[in-house]
Amino acid sequence: MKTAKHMAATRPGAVRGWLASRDAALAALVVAVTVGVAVKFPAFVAPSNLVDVFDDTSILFLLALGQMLVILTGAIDLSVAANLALTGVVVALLNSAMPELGVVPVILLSVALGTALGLVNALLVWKLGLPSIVVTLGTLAVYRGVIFLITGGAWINSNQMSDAFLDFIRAPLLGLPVLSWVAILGIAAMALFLRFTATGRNIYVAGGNRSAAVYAGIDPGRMQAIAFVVSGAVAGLCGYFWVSRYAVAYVDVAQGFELQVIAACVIGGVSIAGGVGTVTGVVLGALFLGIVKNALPLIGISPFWQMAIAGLVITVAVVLNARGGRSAGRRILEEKPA
Amino acid sequence: ADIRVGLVPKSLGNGFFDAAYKGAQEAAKEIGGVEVIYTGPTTTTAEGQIETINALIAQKVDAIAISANDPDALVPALKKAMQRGIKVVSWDSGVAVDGREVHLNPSSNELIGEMCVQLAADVAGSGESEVAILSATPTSTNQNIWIGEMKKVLPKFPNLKLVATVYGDDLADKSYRETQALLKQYPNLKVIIAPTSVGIVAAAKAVEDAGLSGKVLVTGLGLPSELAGHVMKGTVKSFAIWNPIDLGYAATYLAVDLVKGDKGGPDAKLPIGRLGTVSFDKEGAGAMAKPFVYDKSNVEEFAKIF
Amino acid sequence: MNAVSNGRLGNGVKLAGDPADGGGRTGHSRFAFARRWEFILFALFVAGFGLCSWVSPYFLDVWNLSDATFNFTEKAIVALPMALLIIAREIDISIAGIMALASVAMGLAAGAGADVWLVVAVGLATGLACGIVNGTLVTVFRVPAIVATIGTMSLFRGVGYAILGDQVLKSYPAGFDAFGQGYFWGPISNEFALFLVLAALFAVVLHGTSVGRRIYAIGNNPEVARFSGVAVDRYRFVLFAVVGLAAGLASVCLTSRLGSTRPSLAVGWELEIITMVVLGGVSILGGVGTILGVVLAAFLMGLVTFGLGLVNVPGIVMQIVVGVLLVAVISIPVLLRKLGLARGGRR
Amino acid sequence: MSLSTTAASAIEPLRPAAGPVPVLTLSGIQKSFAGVRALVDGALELYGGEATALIGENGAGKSTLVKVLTGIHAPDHGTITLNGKPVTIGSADEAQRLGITAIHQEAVVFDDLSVAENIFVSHRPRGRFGMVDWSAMNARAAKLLAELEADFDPGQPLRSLSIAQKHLVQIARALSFDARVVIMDEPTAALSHREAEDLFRIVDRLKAEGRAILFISHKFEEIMRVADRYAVFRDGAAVGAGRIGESSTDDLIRMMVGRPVDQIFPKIETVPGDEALRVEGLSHPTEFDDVSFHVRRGEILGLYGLVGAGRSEVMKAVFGLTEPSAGRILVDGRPLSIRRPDDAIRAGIVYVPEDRQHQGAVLKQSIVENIALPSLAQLSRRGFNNRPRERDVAGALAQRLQVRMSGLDQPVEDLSGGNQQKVVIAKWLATQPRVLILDEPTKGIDVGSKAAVHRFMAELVAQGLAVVMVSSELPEVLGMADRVMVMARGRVRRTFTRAEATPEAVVRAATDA
Ligand SMILES: Nc1ncnc2c1ncn2[C@@H]1O[C@H](COP(=O)(O)OP(=O)(O)OP(=O)(O)O)[C@@H](O)[C@H]1O
Ligand SMILES: Nc1ncnc2c1ncn2[C@@H]1O[C@H](COP(=O)(O)OP(=O)(O)OP(=O)(O)O)[C@@H](O)[C@H]1O
Ligand SMILES: [Mg+2]
Ligand SMILES: [Mg+2]
Repeated sequence: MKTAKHMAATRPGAVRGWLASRDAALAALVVAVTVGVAVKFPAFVAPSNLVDVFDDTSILFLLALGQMLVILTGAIDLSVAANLALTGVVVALLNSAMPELGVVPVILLSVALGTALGLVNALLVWKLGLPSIVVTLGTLAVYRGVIFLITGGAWINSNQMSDAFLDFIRAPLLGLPVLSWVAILGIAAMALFLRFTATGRNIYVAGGNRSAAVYAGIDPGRMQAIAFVVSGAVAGLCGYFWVSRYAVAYVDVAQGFELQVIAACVIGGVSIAGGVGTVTGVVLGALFLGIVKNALPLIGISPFWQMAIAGLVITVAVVLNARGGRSAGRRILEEKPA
Repeated sequence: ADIRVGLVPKSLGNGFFDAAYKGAQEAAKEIGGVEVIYTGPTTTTAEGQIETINALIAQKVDAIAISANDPDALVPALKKAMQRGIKVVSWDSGVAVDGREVHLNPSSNELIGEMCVQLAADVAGSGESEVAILSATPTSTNQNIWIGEMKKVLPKFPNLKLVATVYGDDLADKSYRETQALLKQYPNLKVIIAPTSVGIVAAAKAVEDAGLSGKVLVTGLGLPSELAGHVMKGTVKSFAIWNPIDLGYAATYLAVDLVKGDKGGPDAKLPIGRLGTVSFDKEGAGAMAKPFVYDKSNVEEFAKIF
Repeated sequence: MNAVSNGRLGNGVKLAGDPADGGGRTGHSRFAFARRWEFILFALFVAGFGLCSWVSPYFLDVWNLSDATFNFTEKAIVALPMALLIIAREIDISIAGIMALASVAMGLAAGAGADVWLVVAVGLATGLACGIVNGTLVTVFRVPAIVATIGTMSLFRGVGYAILGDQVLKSYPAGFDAFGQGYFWGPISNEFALFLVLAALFAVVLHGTSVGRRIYAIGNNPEVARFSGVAVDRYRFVLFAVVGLAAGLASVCLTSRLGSTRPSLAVGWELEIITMVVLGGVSILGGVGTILGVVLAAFLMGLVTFGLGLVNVPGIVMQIVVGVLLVAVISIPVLLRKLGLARGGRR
Repeated sequence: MSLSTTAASAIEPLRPAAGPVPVLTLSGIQKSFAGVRALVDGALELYGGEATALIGENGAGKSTLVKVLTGIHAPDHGTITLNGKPVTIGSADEAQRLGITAIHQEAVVFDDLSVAENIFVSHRPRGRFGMVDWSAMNARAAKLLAELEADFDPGQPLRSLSIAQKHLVQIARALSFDARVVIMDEPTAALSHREAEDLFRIVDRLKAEGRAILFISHKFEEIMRVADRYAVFRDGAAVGAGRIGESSTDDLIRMMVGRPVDQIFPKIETVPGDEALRVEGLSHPTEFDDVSFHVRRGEILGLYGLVGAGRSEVMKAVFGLTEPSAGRILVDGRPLSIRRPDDAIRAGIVYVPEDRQHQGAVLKQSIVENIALPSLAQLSRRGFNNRPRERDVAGALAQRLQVRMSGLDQPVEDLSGGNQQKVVIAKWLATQPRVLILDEPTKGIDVGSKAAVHRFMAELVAQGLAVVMVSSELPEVLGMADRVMVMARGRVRRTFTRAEATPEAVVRAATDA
């Protein structure tokens, strides 16, 4: 891209700057963990396995990118996993009732329903100015409850799902499953959106300094609403992906997954206060979690230790991240001659 | 007036327990003057069941029949129920002796353990075969007992080599991922035994997704409705399960027996309607029947029921 | 209006205590709002109580109501210090993990033959230690609280799993059951009495002392508080430690009530406890909230759980009710303001 | 346009019959906030090619008027006419489209965005497919910054700039619009003398381009330098307007305050007592090096320097907010270890910070809560709140400092900038300090209040308080200080006695490299 090249040209320090950034530190960490696992279990770095890990992390990538938007605007969306579950159950029900419908209506419905659920959050946060953490804590409970109401708690199993419904995301395309391609597209789209569109930039503006955004003619509430709607749409789409991937839909689908999504964002350096965060960081954060999650069973860590190790690794990662994030700031004194 | 029986599943919405509820209703109708209150938590936690138990105590039900999420944690709450004159039966997944009068095992643990290994041996063939177990949560009582029984029986089948026991926590995604890891870690794996209805489905799915259908065989305990597809694809050749309808039927029958004045406790013998009688051991536990094997020949028929 | 302009046109100085300015009255809009919030909660509670007694013949029974308190007391015990922590603009979502780990520690101590008080001490100490870990991450390593405690949430519970595996610990000494199963006076259980005492204590600290004042200042603007000589990091650290300690205490009660320990204890409680605090009118943005509100919210949630349980509505439906309540209760004041006087235009 | 007050019409000069037509006219503007009447009868005319100075005491409603003009607040009543057509300004966006732009009194910046994006935040250059054109943005930003003689890069994150530099960015933002009306609300409050001069030259250029300027300031030298007209507000109403040349400063002040005000610095000659504070060899790895000074009871030490000289950093180290790498601090001759602000407060040293919004006052809390905060330990009864006593203390100080408020329970947020500053000073006086460090104490304060603050300072000093006054305002330093210490680039350049401290010498010490 011309602009990007131009920028790099005008700022010779850009590469060095990136190397010193937290994204680079995180990338190094991801590589280190991968290498560490590979030493114990070399097959982990076999291309086919890496493809598996990526594919397994795809849903986390997508959700984390949606969540990132919300966090960038200074809000938080705790309802993503509940939205995902509700949408997933609804499309699974649709599929079991009308298996001949095919994948396209399913995808459209999942995005539409997810968007609608996101819109509920958006309106409450925007129009009533309620704190997002409270709103989404509320809708999280409500959405899960609604699943119970429509299913009576019953499960929808793979034998009730059509082959088309199940096979779509698994279909290989140039060596990668469709699901992985969707994640890659999502990452690229989000990167372009945040860097090159006015709305994308205004998301940073709204979260960076709320009152200043108002002074600049940007409605921070509206930006939050947009973020919630996008996050909802992504969650809805992932609802389909999730039930298709695991071939089952029930009330507790993705229970507690919202915290992993947020963890991916914060490990990726998205500031919980808003206004700071990069797509690269989030992708690395999600990848980091995906690798840890996939590697622990592989290297034969006792199942009882897995949670403790995952917790420790997350904690260490966020501590390192917090240290890396401390900016040097300005200095008044000139460098002293040695 | 009516005898009110609280039937408490591990969690609501599980097809297995819904089938048990059907059986309970059947028993209620058969006996007459019995009302079944089917209620429970939506997640498989002991705390959730304690809230349910408290609500049932408050309603002064006559009996509680419960499939426990935790054999010990429920004891104080159920003891309180018994102090207030409520008869307590545990079924399927038991409660420690102090917390109930009788416990109804769907089958005996020995029989289940043996059955699982037998199923594995049947599909493994004659050569040396690697076997792995995919369980539910590491704290699940019946899972652990069955795994123990399996390990006791295994030496009788020298060609089966148990290489790993992993835990899918009865979560579809975790079970799926654990199975994936098993497949990678043990390229020669032949059989996966999943004595859990969530785990067996997830394992079958993972095996199919890895393109190993027919090469790696999945067996264990599961529901016909959930497994019919996998049986047809050949990922699962056969599996076993007792009839949950009968289980709910028998548990309700027992609860009513106790309310009507029959004594539970060691060495008792109680009638369970069309299923005959159960005899209880020193610990007050009794077995209903032995597990039933399902395969290509009968699975579709049962899939319509549960 | 005249009074105000006259007051200003005079030498431009507004005197404190001038009768026209309402200086003698205690409240300004923020407190009036908070009062209204508690009023809403109280009204909901009374309405719910009335409804339940009308719908279920089993409701108005002292022992049933006493049993019902067990559904929320342990959560409410943690909610009290959590309210202080959230008012100070921090949060701890590792509390349920702390409870699990504390319970495991108590189980091990009991297994090694510790007596009742030693077991309790181990539980409290474990909770405190976990709180200190969180406090250190936040104040020394400067990790934002929500981020730090997402990590420690898995860490604490994970350590519990690592230690205990598929074991269960249940050899608690005789007398240990008093904490979660004993009664203090009549139908008032020990843990409920403990909660009431703690609620009074926290109310006095938050609303009656300099400590409380500084907590509010930190929550409203930590930077200004630091510049004003408030040892902000020390307060934060102590609050995390107190929350950990309270989680340890709640774990003592819960473990005693269950009579056994598994690492899966109290799964998902963090969101319920935070819901309780927020429903109680504590602003998640810090600086606003009262203990009375939190106590009322605890009662209200306990009432909803118990009332729905009585008519055998599953817990998840009660989730819907609580979720709707949560959003409704915070939107009502906003909606009222929007419908009523359109105050101040857009800001 | 008619002005409501008779006093105003008496002062308003006759306008030539065929005078210029105003670009923007405001009349009868009213605005209340929850009962506080910020604007009662706001009226104003702005002319193309001319700068109009808006003057008034703190809380007179100047910034509120700016917010009405820029679409931040909707007026309750009144009309706005732009180029003869009545308009409503519904949002900040709309104001920009109408060609009205403002440098607001508060910092309106985004620390995590680049300088260039801060400048073009609401009108980023777009390239193909409506995509943000970063290279055009950086290039245009670089050009604007060059005009302001700013020595930083458009790509730099704003976080790395000093407060003064951030203010320059806001100025650049206002200039980046092709605006017909440019509003500057106390634009020089954070600028050094030299930077202010640059700004004035820019104002001259804007005037030459035919734009209308509204210039708000409490500094009369500046007003005389840049403005062609004036408009005076008192208590939310316009009380006078006219051409600058036709009224004297004293006239303007009388209109503003309703009475004459002494602008002389009320220096009371005192005999300095014992040494209260001594700082020896204080150093910091990046901010300052080998700073030594002392101040005695009954003495004011003025600390002058250009913005960014490191004065605040030294004071923050003395107050325990940052950790110095070397040096020691002695109070009453005894060395003291100050690790946190409460150590300093206990030793009787207090610090009134320069950034009242982020460091000075808890904006959402009431006046009394703010004033009591640092002295809770003394005001409480064994840790239990003693509200009546807090009210007594806060009320007395608020009265002493002439805080304009509707009551002690008013949130500080609702006060005007100057009155917020007075609350911050009051809260520190409540601790009954022995050494008072004031960092830019009268920044953004009107003449009347400034005199009140200065008089109060002088009285305190006469009672034996030791004061260190950091200020970038030369007249204030020269008028009030007994000795003047000058810092530049993190080092002490020179210390002058009152007699030696001529404006030329002091400025030379502050600027020489
Ligand atoms: N958002 C608000 N809410 C309530 N009152 C407000 C608000 N903004 C301003 N006020 C009140 O309106 C009056 C005018 O304030 P404004 O900021 O316009 O004064 P100003 O003339 O700019 O003063 P200064 O010179 O100190 O900046 C003050 O009494 C202030 O307390
Ligand atoms: N980019 C910035 N963002 C926020 N605060 C800043 C920034 N730069 C400086 N500050 C703080 O604002 C205050 C004023 O900064 P300034 O640039 O005026 O330097 P200073 O060290 O205060 O020097 P002086 O007091 O001599 O002007 C200081 O307390 C400083 O810590
Ligand atoms: Mg102003
Ligand atoms: Mg300064």
